[in-house]
Amino acid sequence: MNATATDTHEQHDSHAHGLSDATAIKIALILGVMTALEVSTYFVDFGAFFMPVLLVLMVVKFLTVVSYFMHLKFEHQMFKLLFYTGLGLALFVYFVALATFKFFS
Amino acid sequence: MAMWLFLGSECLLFGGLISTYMLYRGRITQGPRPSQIFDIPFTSVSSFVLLMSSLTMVLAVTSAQRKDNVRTKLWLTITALLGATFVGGQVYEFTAFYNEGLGFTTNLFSSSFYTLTGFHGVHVTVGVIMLLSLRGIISKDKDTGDRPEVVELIGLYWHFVDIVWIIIFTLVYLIPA
Amino acid sequence: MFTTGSKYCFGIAGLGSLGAVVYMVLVHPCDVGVLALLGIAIAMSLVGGVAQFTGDFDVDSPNDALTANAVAPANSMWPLVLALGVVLLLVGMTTDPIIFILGIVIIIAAGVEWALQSWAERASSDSAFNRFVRERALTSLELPIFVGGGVAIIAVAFSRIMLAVSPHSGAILFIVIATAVLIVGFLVSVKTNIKKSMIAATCVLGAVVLLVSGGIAGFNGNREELVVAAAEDHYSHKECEAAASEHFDKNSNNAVSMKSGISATIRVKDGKLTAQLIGIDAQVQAVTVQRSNLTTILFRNLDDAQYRLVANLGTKKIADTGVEEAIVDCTQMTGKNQTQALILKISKPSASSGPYTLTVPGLEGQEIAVVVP
Amino acid sequence: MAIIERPAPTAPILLRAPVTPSQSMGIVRRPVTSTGWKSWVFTVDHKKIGIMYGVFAMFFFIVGGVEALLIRLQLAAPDGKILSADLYNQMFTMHATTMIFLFAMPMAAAFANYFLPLQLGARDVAFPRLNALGLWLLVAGGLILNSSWFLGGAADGGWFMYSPNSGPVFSPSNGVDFWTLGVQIAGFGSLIGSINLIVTILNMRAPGMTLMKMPVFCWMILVVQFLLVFSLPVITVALVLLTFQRSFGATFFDVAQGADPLLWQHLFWIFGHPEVYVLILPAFGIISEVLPTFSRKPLFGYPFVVFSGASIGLVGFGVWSHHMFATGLGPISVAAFSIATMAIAIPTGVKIFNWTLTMWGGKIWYSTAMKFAIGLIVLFTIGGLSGVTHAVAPSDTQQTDTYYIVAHFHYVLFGGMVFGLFSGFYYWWPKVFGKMLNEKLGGWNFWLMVIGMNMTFGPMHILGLQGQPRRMYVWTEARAGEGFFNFGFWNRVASLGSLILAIGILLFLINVVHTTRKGKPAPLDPWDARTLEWITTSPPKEHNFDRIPVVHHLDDFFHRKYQEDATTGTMVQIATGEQLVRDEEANADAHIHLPSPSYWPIAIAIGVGTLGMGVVYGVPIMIVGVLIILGSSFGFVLEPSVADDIDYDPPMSGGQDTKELAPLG
Amino acid sequence: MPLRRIGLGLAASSAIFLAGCARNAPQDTWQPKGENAEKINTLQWMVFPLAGIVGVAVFALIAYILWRFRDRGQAIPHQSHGNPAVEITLTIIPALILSVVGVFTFKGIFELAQTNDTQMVINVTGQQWWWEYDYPAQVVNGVEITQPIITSGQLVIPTGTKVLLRETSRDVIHSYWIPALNGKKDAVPGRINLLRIQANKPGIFAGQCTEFCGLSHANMRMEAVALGPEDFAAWIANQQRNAESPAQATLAQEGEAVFLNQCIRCHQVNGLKKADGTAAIAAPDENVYSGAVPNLTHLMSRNTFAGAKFDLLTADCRKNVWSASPDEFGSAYLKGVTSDCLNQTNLRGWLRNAPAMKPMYADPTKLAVSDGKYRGMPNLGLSESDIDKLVAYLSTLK
Repeated sequence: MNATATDTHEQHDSHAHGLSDATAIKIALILGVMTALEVSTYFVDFGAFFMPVLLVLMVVKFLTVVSYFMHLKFEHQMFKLLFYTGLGLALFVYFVALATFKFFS
Repeated sequence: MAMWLFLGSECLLFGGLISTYMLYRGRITQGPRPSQIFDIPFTSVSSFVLLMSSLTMVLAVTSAQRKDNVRTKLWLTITALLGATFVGGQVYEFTAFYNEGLGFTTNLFSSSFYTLTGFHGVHVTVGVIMLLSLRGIISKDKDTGDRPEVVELIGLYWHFVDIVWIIIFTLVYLIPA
Repeated sequence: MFTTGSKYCFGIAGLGSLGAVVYMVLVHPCDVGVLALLGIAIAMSLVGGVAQFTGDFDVDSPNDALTANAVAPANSMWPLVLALGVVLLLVGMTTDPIIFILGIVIIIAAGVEWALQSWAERASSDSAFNRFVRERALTSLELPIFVGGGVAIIAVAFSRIMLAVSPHSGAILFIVIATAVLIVGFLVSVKTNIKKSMIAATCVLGAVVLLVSGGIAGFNGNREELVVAAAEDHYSHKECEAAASEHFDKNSNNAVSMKSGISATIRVKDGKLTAQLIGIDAQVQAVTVQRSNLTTILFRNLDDAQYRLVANLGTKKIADTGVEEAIVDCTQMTGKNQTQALILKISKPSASSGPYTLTVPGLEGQEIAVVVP
Repeated sequence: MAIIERPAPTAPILLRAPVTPSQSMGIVRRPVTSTGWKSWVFTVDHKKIGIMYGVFAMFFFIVGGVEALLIRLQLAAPDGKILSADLYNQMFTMHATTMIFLFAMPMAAAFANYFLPLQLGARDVAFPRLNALGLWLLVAGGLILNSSWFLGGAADGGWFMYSPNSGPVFSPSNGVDFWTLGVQIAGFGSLIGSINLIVTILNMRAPGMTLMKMPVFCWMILVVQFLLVFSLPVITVALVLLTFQRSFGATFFDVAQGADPLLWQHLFWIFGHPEVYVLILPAFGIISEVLPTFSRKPLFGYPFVVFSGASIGLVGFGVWSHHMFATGLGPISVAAFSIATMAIAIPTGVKIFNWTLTMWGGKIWYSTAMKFAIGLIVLFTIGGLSGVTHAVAPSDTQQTDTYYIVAHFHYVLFGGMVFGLFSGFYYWWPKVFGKMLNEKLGGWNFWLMVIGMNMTFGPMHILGLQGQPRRMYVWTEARAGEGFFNFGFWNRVASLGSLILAIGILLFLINVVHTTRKGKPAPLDPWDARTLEWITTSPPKEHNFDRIPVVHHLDDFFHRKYQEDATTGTMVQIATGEQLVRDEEANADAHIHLPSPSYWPIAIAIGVGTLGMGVVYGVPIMIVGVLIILGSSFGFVLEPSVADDIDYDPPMSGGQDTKELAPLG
Repeated sequence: MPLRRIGLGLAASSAIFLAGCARNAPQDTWQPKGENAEKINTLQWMVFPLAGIVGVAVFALIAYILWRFRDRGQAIPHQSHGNPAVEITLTIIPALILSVVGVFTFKGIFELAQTNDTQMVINVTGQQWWWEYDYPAQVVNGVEITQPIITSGQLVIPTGTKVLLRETSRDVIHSYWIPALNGKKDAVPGRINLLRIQANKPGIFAGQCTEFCGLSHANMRMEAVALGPEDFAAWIANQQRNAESPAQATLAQEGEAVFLNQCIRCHQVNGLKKADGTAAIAAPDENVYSGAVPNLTHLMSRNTFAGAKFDLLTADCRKNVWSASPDEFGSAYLKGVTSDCLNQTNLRGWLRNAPAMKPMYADPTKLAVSDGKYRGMPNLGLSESDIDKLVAYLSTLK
C-alpha cells in the first residue's frame, strides 16, 4: 500500500508527491487527536487559554489538510498563489469589515 | 488550476457567510441562543466523520494514481458513505433544532446559522453526488483515460469542504458567542 | 400493425380508462383521482399515437426498424417495472397520494427507459455499439437520479434514526456506524481476496438495516424530549425575575458580537447603576430613547454577583380581556465582567406619561430613567 | 483540467470494434453543423461567442441609453412630469444595472473572448464549453432582469440596492427579486468565464510568450478576471442573504430583529469597488494596444503599466468603504479608507503618464481609434482628478450622493470605459468582420460623443457642488438658486448634451450598418499593427492560426515586420503584414484539433433561468429547474469534447477526430 | 484640437472654482455658515485647486505632444521601451502631493468627529419622508428645556452653539445634510450616528435627504433655522406651551372636532382634550409603518409641512423670511405663519388628497406587506367644509 505511483504513471508526475497511504493515515490520526483536543474544551475548562487554543488548533488543522491532503505544499507556486490570494483576501476584507462593526472591541 | 481558482473564490463565499454569522449570532431578540441548543458531542462525531472521509479520499486519490481501479472504487464509495451520513447528521440536527423552537425566520442567529451550515451541507451533498457518479462512471467504463486527475480534482473539492467544516466547527460550535 | 412501444402506451391508456371507471363507481365520480387517471389515459394514448406514427420515436428512419432488428432484443426488466408502477398508482389512489405520485414517477421512468432501449437496440447490428448508444442517451438521466436518490435515502433514514434515539446514544450510534463503514473499507482494501458476494451481501445487509430501522424510526416519531420541546417552546418567552430561570438563562451568551449600533451603555459597579450615552462622556442617570425606534442598550456587569437588566416599559391593555399587562424586556443573567445587549422598541403614543425605567432585579433603589419624548 | 472538462478519450470505444451504424443518433445527436442558427446557439468557438457577447452588450447599451435619455428628459425642467416617481426610480436602477452588468461587463467579455486567444497565439480558450455556458448564463440573467419590466415593474432600489429599502416591506413588487436573481445568474456566468480566461492566459500562451511578453490587453484582462473571481463570491453572499430574506422570510436585514443594515453595504461594496476596476481596466488594456500602434512606438514603461494595473487590482480590494464615508463608520475607519483611496490614485496616475509618454516622440496617426484613445486619456484624467477630491473624506461628505459624484463616475466610466471600447470597435472591426468602419463617419461619431459627453456630464459637477442630490425624480425651483450657477440652466444643458451624445452613438450604429452593406474589404494589416491577432486572416479562420506562432518579442508581429538598421538606428521594414500571413498559410499545421459544439451549455443556462423564476413564482418551478440543471450537467460532464462519428448525419466512418485543412484559396 | 482640450480643461476647472461664487444658492457646498462646514471648505479649497493645476499641466503636456508628434512623414521612431528614472519620478511626485493632502485630510477627519465639547443635544429621526426633531430636557446656554420638545420640518438651533445631532431612522436609511452647516451623515435604523453642527449667524439653511429612501426621496427636505440667544429662548418657551382650545362657536372650534374625529389617530397636539375632558393621545404606531407622524402642536410656528416639501407661507412671506438680514431674521421667523401669510392652496390640497401631492405608499389596496399600515398620509376623503374647518383650526396652532 505504499504509493510509488511515479513509476507507473509518468505524465502525472507533478501530482504524485510522496504522500503515501501510511503517511496519510498518520496525518489523519494527528488531525483526529487535535479534534479530540478541541472537543475536550467543551468538557474541561481551559480558562484564559480557551480561545487561543481553539484558534491555533483550527489554523493548524486547516493548514495541514491544505498542505498535505490537498498537497498544496508540493504544488506549483502558481497554485499556491491562486489559493492563498483568495484566502488572504477573504481574511483581510472580512476582518476589516468586522472591525468596522466593532466586533473585536 | 481551475479548481484551485474556484476554491480561492469559495474562500470569499464562505468567509462572507461566516462573517455574517459571527456578526449576528449574539443579536437575539427572541428564541433560543446558540449555546442553548448546540449538541456538541453529536457535532463532534460529525466532524470526525468528515475528517475521516478526507482520509479515505486521499486513499482514493493515491489508488487512482496507481491505476488501482478496485481500490479507487472502494474508497470513493466509503468516502461517499461517510459524506452521506454527515449530511444525514445535519438533517437530524436541523430537525432537532427546529423542534426546539429555532425556525429559519426566528431570529438573526437562526437565519445566519441555517444559511451557513445549509450552504456547507449543499456543498457536501454535491460532493457526495460527484463521488458516487464518478464511481458509477468508473464501473461502466473500463477505460482509464484521465481518471486520476478527475479523482484528484474531486478530492480537492472534498478536502476544501472539510477545511470549511474545520473552521465552522471551531468558530460556530466550539466558541460560544 | 402496432409498434412495440405504442402497444404498451395504448395498453396503459386502456388500463387508465378502466381504472377511472372503477374509481368513479367505487369512490366518487368527480374526484381528483378520476381526473388524474383520465389524464394519464389521454396522455398515454397521445404518446402511443406518436410512437405508432414515428415507429417508436425513430425520427430518422422508420423503415429501418425491420432490417436492423437482426440482433435479438435483450431481456428487459422495464415491462415489469412499468407494471409495478401501475400497481403502485392504483394502490396509491385509494390510500396515500405519495404512493400515487411514486407510481407516476416509476411509470414515466420505465416508459422512457423502455422506449430508449428499444430504440437503441435497433441502432446497429453490433450489440456493444448499441449498448454504447443507449448509455450515451441515458446515463446523464439515470446517474443523477440513482445517485441523488441514494444520498437522499441515506440522509433521511439516518436522520430519522437519530431523531428517535436519545442524543447520547445517537452520538454513540453515529460513532459505531461510521467506524463500521471505515473498518469495512480497510478490510476490503487489505484483503482483496474477499469474495465479491461477501461484499455484496454486507452492502445489501447494511442497506436493509438502514432502511428498515429508518422506516421504523420514522413511523415511531421523534424522541420524547423533542416532542416536549416542540410543544412547550421553552425559549419563546423571557423570564425576567431576579433568580435564574431554567430555560431562558441556560448557558447565557455573555458576549456581544456586534457593538456597532449601541445607543447607551449601562454599568453595574459596586451595586450602583450608571448610564453612558454614545458621544457624551459623562455618566448619567437617564437615557433618551427615540419612540418607535429600535434601540440597542449594552449592559455590563462589573460586580461579582450575577445580574440581569430589565426594561420596564409601562403597561398595555390586552384587547380581548381588558387586563393591563406590564411590558417588560430583559437580558439573560450576566456574570462578572460580562456584557449583554438589550434591543428595545418602545411604541408609545406621543404624550402619555408613565415612568419607563431600566432596573436590575436584586439591586433595590437603583434605576435608570428612560426618557421617551 | 477542470473537473467538467475532460479531454477526448485517447481510445474512443468505437475504435475497438468498428461498426457501421445503421442510423445516426436522431434527436440525441450532437449539433455539429457549421452554418445556420444552430452553429451559433450551440457553438463553443470563442470568436462566435465573443461576437454574441458583443451583440448582446450593444443591445443593452441601447436599452440603457434610452433609459438614460428618459432620465435626462425628466430632469430637463423643474418638477418634471414625464416619469412618475415610481417609474423614475425603476429607470435609474435599471439604467445603472443594465449599463454595468449587461453592457460594460459583457462588452469587455466580448473583447476578451475574441482577442485573448488571438493575442496569445492560441486556438481557443481553455474550456470552450464553459465559455459558452458563461455566455448563456449571462443571457439568462439579462432576460430575467429585464423581464421584470413586463411582470409588475422593475427593481426600484438603486443598483446598490441598500437594505432595508430593498426588503420586502419597502420594495413589495417582484422587481427586486428579479434583480437579485438576474444579477446572481449573470454573476455566476462571469465567474465561470473568468476562471476560464485566467487558465487560458496562464496555460495557453504561444511558445516563447512569457508573461512579460504578453500584450498589455491580456494583462489587464488577467487582472480583471482575478478581481471577478475574488469579488463575485462576495456579492453572491449578499444576494443570497437578500433573496432568502425576500423569498423565504430570513431576518438578515430586518432591523426589528436587531440586524445592521450596514452589513449589506459592506458586502456590496467589497464587491462593488473591485467591480469599478473590472469595468475600467479592459478599456485601459484596449488603449494600451491602440496608442502604441498609432504612435508607432512600444508602450512607454510596459512593466510599470502592468504592475500599476496589478496594484490597482490589489489595492482596489482595500478601499470599498470610501462609498460609505457618510454612514457613520467612525473616524478611524474613515481615515484609513481615505488614505487607501488616495494611494490608489498613484498607480492610476502612472498609467496616464505612461500613455502620454508613449505618444512622446512617436509618429501619431489620428485614426478614429486613436482619437477615442486620446479622448479616454483626457476625460479619464478629469474623472480621476475629481475622484481625488472625494478621497478627502470631509470634502466627500459634502459631495457624496450629489450630482458631483454622477459627474465623476460618468467621466470615468463614459469618458474612460466607453471611449476605450469605442476605440476598440474602430481598431478591431476590420479584424472581426473583414471590413473597415468608415473613418469619416467615425470622426463625426467621435466629435459628437466628445461634445455630447462633456455637455451632459460637465454641468453635473456644477449641479453637484450647488447641492443637487442624486436619485431625485424631480428638482425644485425653491432650491435651484439664482445667477449663473442655478440648477435650471445647467440641467437644461445636460439634457441637451445627452441628446447630442445619443446622436453620436446613433452615428456609430449607422456606420456599422453602412459598413456591413457597402464597406470596403479591409487589408490584412490596415493599421500596421503590433500584436499576434494580425498574423492571421480577417476575419480569422475557425482554428485562428494556421501555424501556432513562436514568440520572441513583446509586440512580436511588429518585430517580424520591422528591424532596426544597425548603422542608422532607424526601423526598416523587412516584410509586410500581408506577406507574413501568406507565409503562415503556406506552412500550416496538418492536424488541428477543435472541440465540437454542444447542447449542454445552453441547456444548463435554461435550467438556471427556470430555477431563478422558480424562486419568484414557486417551488414546483424550482424543482423543474433543478432537474434540468442536474440532467444537463451530467450530460455536460459525460460528453467528450469532440463529437463521435455517429453524431454526423450521415454518420462518419471511424475515428476521424481531426480535420484536414484545405489550403486557403 | 489641442486648444479645444486646453479650453475644456480650463473651463472645467474654473467652473468648479466659480461654483463657490454662486448667488443665493441655498444648497451650495461652498458657502459655509458654521464652524464644521468651514473646516470642510478649507480642505476643499486645498484639494480642488490642486486637482485643477495638475489637470491643466497634464492637458498642456498632451496638447503639446499631439501637436509636436503628429505624423509629418517622419520615420518610424526608435522602439524605446521607457525610462525607469522618469517613471519613478512620475510615481513619486503624485505620491508626495497626495501624502500632503493625506495629512490634512487625516487631521480634518478627527477634528470633525469631535463631540465631547458639545453644548446641546438634539435627536434627529428620519422616516419616509420627513424628519422628526426631538429636544431632550437639558439646559442650553442658560435656557432650560423642561419638557422634551418634538417638532419636525425645521430644526431650530441657537447660534454659536455646538449642537450634537443624534441621528437615527425608523424605517430605511436616510441622510441628513445641511450643506451650509456640515457634510452629510446617514441616519441608519438601529444605529445612532452623530453629527455636529454650529451656525455662526441667525438665518435659515436648506438641505435635502441624500440617501435614496424610496418613492418620495426627492421630496424629503429639511431646513435648519439658527436663532440668536433671546430669540431661541423665546422659541423654546413657545414650544413648551400646550395648545389651547379655540374660542367657542368659531369655525376653528368645529375644526377641532374634525381633528379629534380624524387626525388624532396619528397626529398629536399636546394639550388637546377629548369631548369627555381626557387628554387626546395619538397612536400612530397602529396606523403608520414607521410608528411616528409629525406632532402638530406648533404647526404654525414652522414655515413648512410634509417633510419641508410644501411651504406654509405664501411666496412673498417666504421671501421675507429667507432674505431677512441676520439682525432681523429672528423676529421675522418667530412671527410664524400669520393668517395673511398662510399658503391656503398647499394646505388645502394636502388635506384634500395628500398622496396626489407627494408620492407615498398610501394606497389602501397595497397595505398587505406592511401589516396594513400606511407609509405617509393617506387620502382621508374629507369634505370641503371639513377642510375649511380644519384649516381654521390648524391656523390656531401657533
